[in-house]
Amino acid sequence: MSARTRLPLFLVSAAGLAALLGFGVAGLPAFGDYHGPYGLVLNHVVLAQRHTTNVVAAVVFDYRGFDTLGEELMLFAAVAATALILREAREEEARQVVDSVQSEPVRAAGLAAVPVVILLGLFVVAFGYLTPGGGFQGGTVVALGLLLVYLAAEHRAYRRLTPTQVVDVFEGGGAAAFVALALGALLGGLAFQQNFLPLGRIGALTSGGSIPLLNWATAIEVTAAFVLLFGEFLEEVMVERRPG
Amino acid sequence: MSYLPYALAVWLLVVGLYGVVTSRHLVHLVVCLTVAQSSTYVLLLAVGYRKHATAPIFKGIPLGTKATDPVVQALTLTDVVVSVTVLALLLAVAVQVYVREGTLDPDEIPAVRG
Amino acid sequence: MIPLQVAAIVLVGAGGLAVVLARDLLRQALLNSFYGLQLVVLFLVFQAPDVALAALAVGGGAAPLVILATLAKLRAREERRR
Amino acid sequence: MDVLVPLPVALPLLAAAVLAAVGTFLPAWFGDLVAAVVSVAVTAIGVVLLTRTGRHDLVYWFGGWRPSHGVALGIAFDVDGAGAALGAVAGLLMAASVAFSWRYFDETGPLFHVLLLVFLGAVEGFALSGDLFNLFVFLELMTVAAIALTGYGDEPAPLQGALNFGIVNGFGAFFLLFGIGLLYGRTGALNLAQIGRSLAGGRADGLVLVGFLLVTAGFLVKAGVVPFHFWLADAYAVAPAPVCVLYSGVMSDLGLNAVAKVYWPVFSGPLAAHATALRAILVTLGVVSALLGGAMAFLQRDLKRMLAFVTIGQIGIGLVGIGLLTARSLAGTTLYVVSDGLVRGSLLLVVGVLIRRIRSCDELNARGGGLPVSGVLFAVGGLAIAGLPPVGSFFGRALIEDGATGGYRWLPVVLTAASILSGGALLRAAGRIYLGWGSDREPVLGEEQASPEQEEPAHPPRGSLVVMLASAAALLVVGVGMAAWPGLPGKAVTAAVRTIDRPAHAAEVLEGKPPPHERASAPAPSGTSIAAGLASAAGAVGLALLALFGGLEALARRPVLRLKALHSGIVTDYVTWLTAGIAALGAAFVLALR
Repeated sequence: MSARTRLPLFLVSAAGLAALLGFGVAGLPAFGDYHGPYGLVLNHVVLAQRHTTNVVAAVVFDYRGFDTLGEELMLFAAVAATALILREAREEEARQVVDSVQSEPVRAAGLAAVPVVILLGLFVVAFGYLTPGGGFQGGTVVALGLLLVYLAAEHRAYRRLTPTQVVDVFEGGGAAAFVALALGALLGGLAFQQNFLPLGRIGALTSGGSIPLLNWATAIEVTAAFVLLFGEFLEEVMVERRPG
Repeated sequence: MSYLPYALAVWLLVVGLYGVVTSRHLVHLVVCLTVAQSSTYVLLLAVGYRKHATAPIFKGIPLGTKATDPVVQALTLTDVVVSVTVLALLLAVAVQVYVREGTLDPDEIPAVRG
Repeated sequence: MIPLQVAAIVLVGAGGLAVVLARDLLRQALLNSFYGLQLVVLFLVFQAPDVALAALAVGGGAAPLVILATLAKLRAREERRR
Repeated sequence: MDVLVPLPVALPLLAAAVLAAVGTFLPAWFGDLVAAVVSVAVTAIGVVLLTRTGRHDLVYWFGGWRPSHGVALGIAFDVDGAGAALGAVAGLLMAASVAFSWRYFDETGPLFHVLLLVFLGAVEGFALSGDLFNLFVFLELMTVAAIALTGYGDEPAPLQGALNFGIVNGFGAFFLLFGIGLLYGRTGALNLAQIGRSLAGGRADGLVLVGFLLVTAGFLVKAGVVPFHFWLADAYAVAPAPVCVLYSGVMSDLGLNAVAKVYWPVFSGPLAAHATALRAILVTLGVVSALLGGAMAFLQRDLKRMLAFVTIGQIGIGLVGIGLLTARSLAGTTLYVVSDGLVRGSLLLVVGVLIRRIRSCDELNARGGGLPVSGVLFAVGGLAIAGLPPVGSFFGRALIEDGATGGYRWLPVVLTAASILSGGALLRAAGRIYLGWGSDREPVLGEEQASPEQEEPAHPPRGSLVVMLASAAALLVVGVGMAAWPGLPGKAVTAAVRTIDRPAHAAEVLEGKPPPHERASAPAPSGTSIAAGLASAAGAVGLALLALFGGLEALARRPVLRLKALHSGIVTDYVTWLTAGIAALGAAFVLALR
């Protein structure tokens, strides 16, 4: 199809599609008037059933934990695949790497920010099932903090901090732990992913049964996955910057 | 007016499609793809919103307070993760295509066809 | 619907359009991270703080980073080709 | 709750994660071993689950969250006959694929097996899940693993196939999710049975129609139904043969199965009044797919691409069976896709042998260059695809054709024509490659695709060739020999009767009430369908001979070229077709179903 026939065909179709979607959303309850049973019931029973104050976290890690299992594996597979695709093409030549930031004050300020960001990320993970946050959000922040090492210091330091093989172990291990915890319940005669730990006191860090464990397994996997992902993409840039 | 959020979702999906179809560069195209995907976040969260409700987090507020739907928020979280994984994966493939073929214009990439 | 929500909706609608229409890649990448932050605001006024945090980490951090790294790679490769 | 139900998903995913964590420290054969053991285990579990679904579905609530007062709190697997069968087929194809690829690639890291295992886990989850959003998650997981596997080249073909796969399937998934959002806004439910129960009282208004459109379109993209099929041929042409086996043998079939799996519990209530119009639309879509797939297959010289179009054509025939909206035709589709999926998988492995030996799977390039044993396998597979009675899929097609009553009596003729084209394409290739018939110049087939680098032909060790051919033969024997399982059609019809009984199914899932047990029987194939099967096989042989010795030049050149030009390989075109297809399908729904 030439670009000249493509655009009119698309515009006509897109107008039709927009009309159809509009026809569809017109059947929804007006914004703010929703009262479907699923979330309503959960909002009422979570505190009693799970001792978790953040209902979203309880849904993510427990009620709909099976979706999250798929999601964990998706992140895991995508990062493994990205690494595979990028490494395949990268020329296997010795690399001389240029540091990206030369100015000393910038570097010092950047490095000073590293522990702050990482702590922030850990905080977001730790309280994720009590207040907004959780393993995914916090894990991403921790990985971004580690990345600051790269931006502020130097590529070699980042590589030393995050050797690929070790990160692989954490990435696979975090995902495996998530599945293994679910299978563990099965071995104990419970349903797959059923909670087998005491629920604890409402609002405490130890509340929620297996939710904290799943939360931390997620955090480890997500951190490792993003560290690996950033590392692979930065490596791509570094390969090009090598002199000669 | 009370259907504006849903209209936004429709708008983002169609606009993202438009960006993809008219794109001349794969990186641009993949970013447009994520714009189209953001329509689903908006739709899900808009559907689960309730007037005068708080977030479904009962820390320091009494049980039984009117709260928004937690399920759509969990679904959207999954959706956000999907979005970033697909973005990274497609960009990696795009980098590979560029290294091999030297172009990222969808109309010019050598293709199997016919 | 409160005015804050209307404003956030309109901004996101305009932001999405801007990302799509930007033909310069670097410009698009910057607009896209801006769009990510607009979404964060929208999710906050929709009372979804968990999603807003995730959108902040991804849309404001991880995604722009990967896009910028890709652009840097492509640019460097192009320069080497010449 | 049956403790085996979560294992087909959990085992491959756990194995994948562990393999990724420790794989680099272990020898290469470890990955082969893990993948082989897991896929055999998954196959065995699938067969056991299949035998247990005879009287009721296996409903499994993750986390032990059983529904309270009809509201599902968690996610359920709802294993019925079709799901269990497809799950077992996926395991079997994967086992064959792992055995086949044992010495196939010149080098594989552990990541290849990791991605294969993730793909298998996603396939199983998609086959067994009874939750709409969970279906989306596994659909995306499948896509993510598949993008990488498609790019995992065994030949230096362009990577554009992987991109087209990812982008088009990505949009398919967004449409699905948009539809999920609509349905959730109306019903506040994600469990299929619960959504259906909530919609049953209402009428088919805009939200229901558009929700049905978007959800169905998302699955049809995966299945590769025209006009959502464009990405499929490009992905096959690029992906390694052992990976294509999984795509062709089970991924497309699952997309198709999902249409039935969602239509009956969710939409059959509000759309019941419009069954006639819906039947017309779905059957038309299936017929167009069947004919276009067959015709395009006949015009290919790249064997993997040919098999991609064969897949599209056969999925079209399967969609006809679903679209007729009866239990018998639905059972026919299940039998048909399971049996032919295995046969297509076997054919792709035979193509893989060819690639491994002469580094090409181009029909004209390989003229006279095939092993005689593979020639026999390929020819038998071609005849099975054509639908020769009483080979495997014949019984499925007979159920579909005999269910075509009333205004659909013309269906056997059209399906025969489609089968002649697909079978004729394969037999033509078999004649040229393995017998050296015909010429090695055939301008109407166009230029050679994906031109591989000129490499010396490889001479793989005898032992690995034996393993490769044995895995291909095993799939063929199971696929073709399914007909020998007595009473299989009857069992399939019994299962389908339960699938379409919406209220009983909902009570079974949500309240645990055992469904009424009624043993249905399948009628013996009618004279018409036997004649159609024989005509398909004879026609395919005749067409192949005509093409080899009569010359293809007789074919109308201009329309052929125009048809091929539509498959441009340009992703922006494909997204345009996707938009146009959804808009057209939606217009048909809105106009016909109101």
